[in-house]
Amino acid sequence: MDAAVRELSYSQAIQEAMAIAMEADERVILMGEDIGVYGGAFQVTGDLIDRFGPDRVMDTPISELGGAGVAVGAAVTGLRPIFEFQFSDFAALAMEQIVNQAAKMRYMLGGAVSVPVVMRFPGGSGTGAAAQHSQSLEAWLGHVPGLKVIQPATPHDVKGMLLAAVADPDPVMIFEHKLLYKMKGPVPEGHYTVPIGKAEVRREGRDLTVVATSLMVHKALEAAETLAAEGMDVEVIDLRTIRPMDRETVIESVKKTSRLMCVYEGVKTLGVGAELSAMVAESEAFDYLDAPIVRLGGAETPIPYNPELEKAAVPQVPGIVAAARDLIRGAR
Amino acid sequence: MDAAVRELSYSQAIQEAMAIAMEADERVILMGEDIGVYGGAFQVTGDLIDRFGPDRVMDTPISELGGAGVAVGAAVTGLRPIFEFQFSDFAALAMEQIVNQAAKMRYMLGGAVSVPVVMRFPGGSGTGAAAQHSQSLEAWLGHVPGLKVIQPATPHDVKGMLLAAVADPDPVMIFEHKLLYKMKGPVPEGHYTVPIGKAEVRREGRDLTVVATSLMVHKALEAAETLAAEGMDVEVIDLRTIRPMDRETVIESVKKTSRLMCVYEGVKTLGVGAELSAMVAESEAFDYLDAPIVRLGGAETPIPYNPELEKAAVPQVPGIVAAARDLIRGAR
Amino acid sequence: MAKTTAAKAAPAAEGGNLPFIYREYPRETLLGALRKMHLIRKFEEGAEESYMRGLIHGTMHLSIGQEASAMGICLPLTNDDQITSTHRGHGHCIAKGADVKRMFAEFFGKTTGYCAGRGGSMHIADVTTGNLGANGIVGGGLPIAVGAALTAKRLKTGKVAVCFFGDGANNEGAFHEALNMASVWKLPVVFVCENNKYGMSTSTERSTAVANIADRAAAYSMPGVIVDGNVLSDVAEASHAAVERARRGEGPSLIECKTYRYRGHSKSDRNRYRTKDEIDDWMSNRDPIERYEAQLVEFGIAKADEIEAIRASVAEEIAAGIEFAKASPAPEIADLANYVYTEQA
Amino acid sequence: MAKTTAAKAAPAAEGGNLPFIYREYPRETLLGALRKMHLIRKFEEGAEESYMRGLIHGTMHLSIGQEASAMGICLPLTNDDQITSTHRGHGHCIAKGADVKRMFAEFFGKTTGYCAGRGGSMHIADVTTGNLGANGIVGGGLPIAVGAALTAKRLKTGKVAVCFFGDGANNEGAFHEALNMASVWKLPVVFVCENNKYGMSTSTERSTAVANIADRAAAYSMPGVIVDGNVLSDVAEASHAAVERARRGEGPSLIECKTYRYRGHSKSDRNRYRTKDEIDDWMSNRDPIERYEAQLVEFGIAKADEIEAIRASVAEEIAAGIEFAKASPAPEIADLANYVYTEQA
Ligand SMILES: Cc1ncc(C[n+]2csc(CCOP(=O)(O)OP(=O)(O)O)c2C)c(N)n1
Ligand SMILES: Cc1ncc(C[n+]2csc(CCOP(=O)(O)OP(=O)(O)O)c2C)c(N)n1
Ligand SMILES: [Mg+2]
Ligand SMILES: [Mg+2]
Repeated sequence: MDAAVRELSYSQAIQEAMAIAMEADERVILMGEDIGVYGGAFQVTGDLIDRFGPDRVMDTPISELGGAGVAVGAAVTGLRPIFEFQFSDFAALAMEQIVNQAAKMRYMLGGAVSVPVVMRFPGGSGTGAAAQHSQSLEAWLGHVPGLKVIQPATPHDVKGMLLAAVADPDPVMIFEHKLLYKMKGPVPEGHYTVPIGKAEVRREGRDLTVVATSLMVHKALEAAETLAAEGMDVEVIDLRTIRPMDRETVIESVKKTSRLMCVYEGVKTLGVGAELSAMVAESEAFDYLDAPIVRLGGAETPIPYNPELEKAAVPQVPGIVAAARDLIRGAR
Repeated sequence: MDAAVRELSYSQAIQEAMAIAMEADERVILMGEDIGVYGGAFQVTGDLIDRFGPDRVMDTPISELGGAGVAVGAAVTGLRPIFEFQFSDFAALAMEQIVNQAAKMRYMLGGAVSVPVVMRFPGGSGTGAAAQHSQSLEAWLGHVPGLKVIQPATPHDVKGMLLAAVADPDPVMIFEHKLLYKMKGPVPEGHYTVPIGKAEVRREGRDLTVVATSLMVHKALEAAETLAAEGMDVEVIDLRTIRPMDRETVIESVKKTSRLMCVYEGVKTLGVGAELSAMVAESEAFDYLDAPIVRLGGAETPIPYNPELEKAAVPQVPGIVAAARDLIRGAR
Repeated sequence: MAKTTAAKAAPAAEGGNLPFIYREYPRETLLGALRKMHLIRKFEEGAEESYMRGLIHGTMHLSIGQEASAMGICLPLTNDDQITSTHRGHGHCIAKGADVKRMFAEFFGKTTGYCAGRGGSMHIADVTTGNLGANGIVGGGLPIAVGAALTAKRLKTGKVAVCFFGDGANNEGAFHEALNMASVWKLPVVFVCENNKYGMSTSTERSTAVANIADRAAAYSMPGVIVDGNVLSDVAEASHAAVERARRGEGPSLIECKTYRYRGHSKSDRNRYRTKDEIDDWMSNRDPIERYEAQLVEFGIAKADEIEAIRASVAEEIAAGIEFAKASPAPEIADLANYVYTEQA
Repeated sequence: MAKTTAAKAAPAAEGGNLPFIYREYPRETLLGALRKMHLIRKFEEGAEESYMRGLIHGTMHLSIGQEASAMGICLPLTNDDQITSTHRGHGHCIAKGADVKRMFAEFFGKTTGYCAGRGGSMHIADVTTGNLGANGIVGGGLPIAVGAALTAKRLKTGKVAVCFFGDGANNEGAFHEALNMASVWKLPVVFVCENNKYGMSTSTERSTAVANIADRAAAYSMPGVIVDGNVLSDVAEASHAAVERARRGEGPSLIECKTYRYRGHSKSDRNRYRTKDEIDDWMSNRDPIERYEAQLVEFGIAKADEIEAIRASVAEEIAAGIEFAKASPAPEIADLANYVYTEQA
């Protein structure tokens, strides 16, 4: 592909993907709270309403369960809705439609229908929005067969994965970290897809495999640079998809490095790193492991309001560096 | 304690615990759909309404979000509600009140309140109720700081843990497997508690640690007998509490047996066994491990209706035996 | 399937005072409706018996006594119109046009069933005749029906979505959100509350802070109509009006069908919450099939022996359906994970 | 705190034509209410300024323009009565009796804050004066208030629960479920919809299928009253009636206060959904504080210089509050996990 590559922010990349999908297919519509004239709580839909009109950029009432359910019903019957939750925390209001309906409908009906709905979940901490607006809930949906769950970490990937999601016949859940929205990166023009279910090695290394998700990919890469200066060579894998998880890429890497650390923002217990760790511990890579599998996840607390506490509640670069150093040096 | 011990079914044990709690404390009330004259979908409340009246055995409208929220509000202000979900699947309708409110309220208010609510979730497959009435969703709530999540496996434990839950100042979520309700076992009369957060070694063994939850404890014990006949000595741990997980008991056992298998009914990916595995893989027990950590969890599908498919979707005794045998013999 | 265009054919009877359906629909449609009402009842009796014999597992919710509601609502619908149904959904499925053979096969957990044995009674569906499925979640179908109506409006298909739900479901938040959105967006959807007086054991008086569910329509600025759900013509008339309104683009309506289920809530019901007298009264004095048959005879549309012939043919169809189900293959265990995701080329 | 018993003291003014509060409450109560309304506004202006200066992080939702609604509703409440509040909850908190020092401290993320720095603006609470907390979830407080009312009824405490929510929240399923249960169980709760015309950017016309939120009260068989939310006396009168009804055991009520917020929805609002004219009109012609002050003067209850003194004392209190907050200690990182669970002996 020879498409020109520009620097776009993560939110611009999402917006561009949605615009391309809507241009290409009349059935694609956007639904969500304040995505119209307001442009979305994080200005992701921006001015798309001017281009596609209120019938295709639909402001919903504040009704997450019903709104998600309408999107599900529309998807089953022929539309291709992209539904925005204003904050991923509000998924808690719509789990019934996401999990009991969208995820299971095809199965319960023996294959008679598909549910091509895309849902977008702005998540994560770091904005001072406190406990009910800062959660990372991807593990919940990652636990649910019938869903695909992705967490793109770069503008390039979020555009390509969103376009893959829209083309997917099954429900795809996209977790977007709010602190990524302003992050810039190269994004090709036009249509392209990044496959769902494939992790990406962001940095090759020999001494340790770090598998990270979303914003933590960038923190892990930053930590890897510090460690490189100390002579430690860290491989950083961007998991990108929570369900289905890319077993091969992770296991191959661990076989090479013999050490695994998982870095994720969701609560540590029963978070994404638990699955990564367990997946490796039951695989053929087990025999290659030279050290315990370390997880750096979110603290076992709600996200606090105070900014210093808030930072302390999720992995930060110095902590990643320290934990990786200990792991490589055999201090644990 | 010299209390007389009778054989009671699991559901009778729950009912007895609730009656004891209600006798002892006027603030304890029961709420749920059809728990009054109907006696509950699984006859757990039975005829308690005759004893305590409709003001304390409250039928709610079919309003899971609101009902759970009323229980939360009542708990914050002085009552001690025990809220029954008719099926654990309907938790999906109330995640907002459970997770965004009950679990976080104390934290968000800097310790100014406690939320002593107990919620009961009849879950699990095996009754032919299909995809929306058979889920095991304990992993979702186990991921949530602020909650305590328990899964008692015997009549004795469910009575004692329910009484511990009612006495607990914080929200306690009880997952009850529907196939356990009719299971009988010894239950002491009167008031006693079984601590939240403590696992129980149900069978001692040298060759393999099996950590199981809920109904799977019984399957694991059955499998252990078969394996014993083949000369393999399996230790079976009943996890009992998902949050907070009993690290010590599990890790001590693994240090002894050098092998770990997790057996649970929830979907394998990101289910309880993922956390167990990861907890051990990052602990000092890692160095004792002689083999990969194996997980037997629910299939990556919704629960199907057809009874043979339904059985195939969750771990069964022969599968546990085979997996344990392979693991002990080093076939994996 | 009954088509709205059928109404253009010669009506079954003349006379300004006749109830709606006799003026609107030709004889075949009316007899077809009777046949379906019998088919619903016999299907459920057959399913009940098969359950007792251990041929069907799980649980089921029978709608015996509510046949006029299912049939009357579906009468004005075309095959293209879509419905969402409930846990008590066998009648909706048959009324909308499903084949009882494949329904039995589903209940027996066979691959020939509508859901390939994965769904069972609680998820019975027939997408080919526009039934998007029963739902195990009370209120679960409400927003989904609104979504179907959104598709119809956006893609200008002319379809109408009909959403069945129970009186108990009207207290779910989903009811509120769905009706509000449908009205704000003027979507072609008809909400049909089958009020059989109880949500499981809980009477509407004890669960619902309003006398009639239809009274809540005002909170969404849509018409709310109450009909005797055991009188086929009354139900069909209300449905016809609401469906036509929806097709004209005037938005949603709410119909409340007052009816009654003869059986317990499900297969585990001690029946402590209703009196024998109440049940007897409905069964003896308000049976929807008997009342419809009486009218058909009274208005000279069918004779007793014709009705008898319908019953006999229904009995045959049921027996054949059960045989088909028994003879059908069960799914392979190896296929457990089929249909979780869409198989892509 | 204003007490209902205060009404028994000599009223501020005589005369049958006077609006409610002047007949019911003594002068101190009325001046106290004015002071609190100023305190609310100045608190929010102070918070806004501190935010601009980077002293407060996160976001906040200001209720400037809505002071009469918060104050009028709380006027008939005692300290024991409980409220649940919203994301736009500073006014409720102050009206119910909280200390602005500890509110500022909370916004500054300090240990002396009402939530020990864990909650911030969106979770501001003061349990000691009966405020169970603002809520980051639209509609989240509705069932919780019903639960508080259930406790009051069950334990016969005589308390009333008051639930604030916005027009946008009325489309949440929680609204429906909460009002229905409150009515079925006749609980002592007052639902107060602060209708400021928009839920974030979405006008009630575009989100709500009914002209007035109070019209929905009929769907729950409870009284629904509409008041000018910018007229203190009107709000207090409606609140008084609803609170007394609740105390008498006659069940819940719904009050709709028509009001307006002057500021954007939160700190990230491009203001594309309302016109400058609309905003100007409300600010210039319907300001709740100005209208109240005008009445106080007109009815001879306060003179201009007295009002000026109130303003000055409020300004002092605000300045002191900010100083207190600045000077307070931040939480220790080591205490991150405090308050997740209740510390047990
Ligand atoms: C969300 C949810 N809550 C509860 C149930 C359990 N349940 C199944 S049917 C039913 C009663 C439904 O009553 P109604 O809506 O009146 O329908 P009916 O059974 O009377 O046809 C209940 C409580 C459920 N399936 N889903
Ligand atoms: C469940 C939920 N959905 C959406 C939001 C985001 N949000 C916060 S305030 C708000 C608007 C609320 O409108 P309204 O209830 O009218 O209150 P107002 O802001 O006008 O005071 C929205 C959409 C939220 N916090 N919670
Ligand atoms: Mg009913
Ligand atoms: Mg508003």
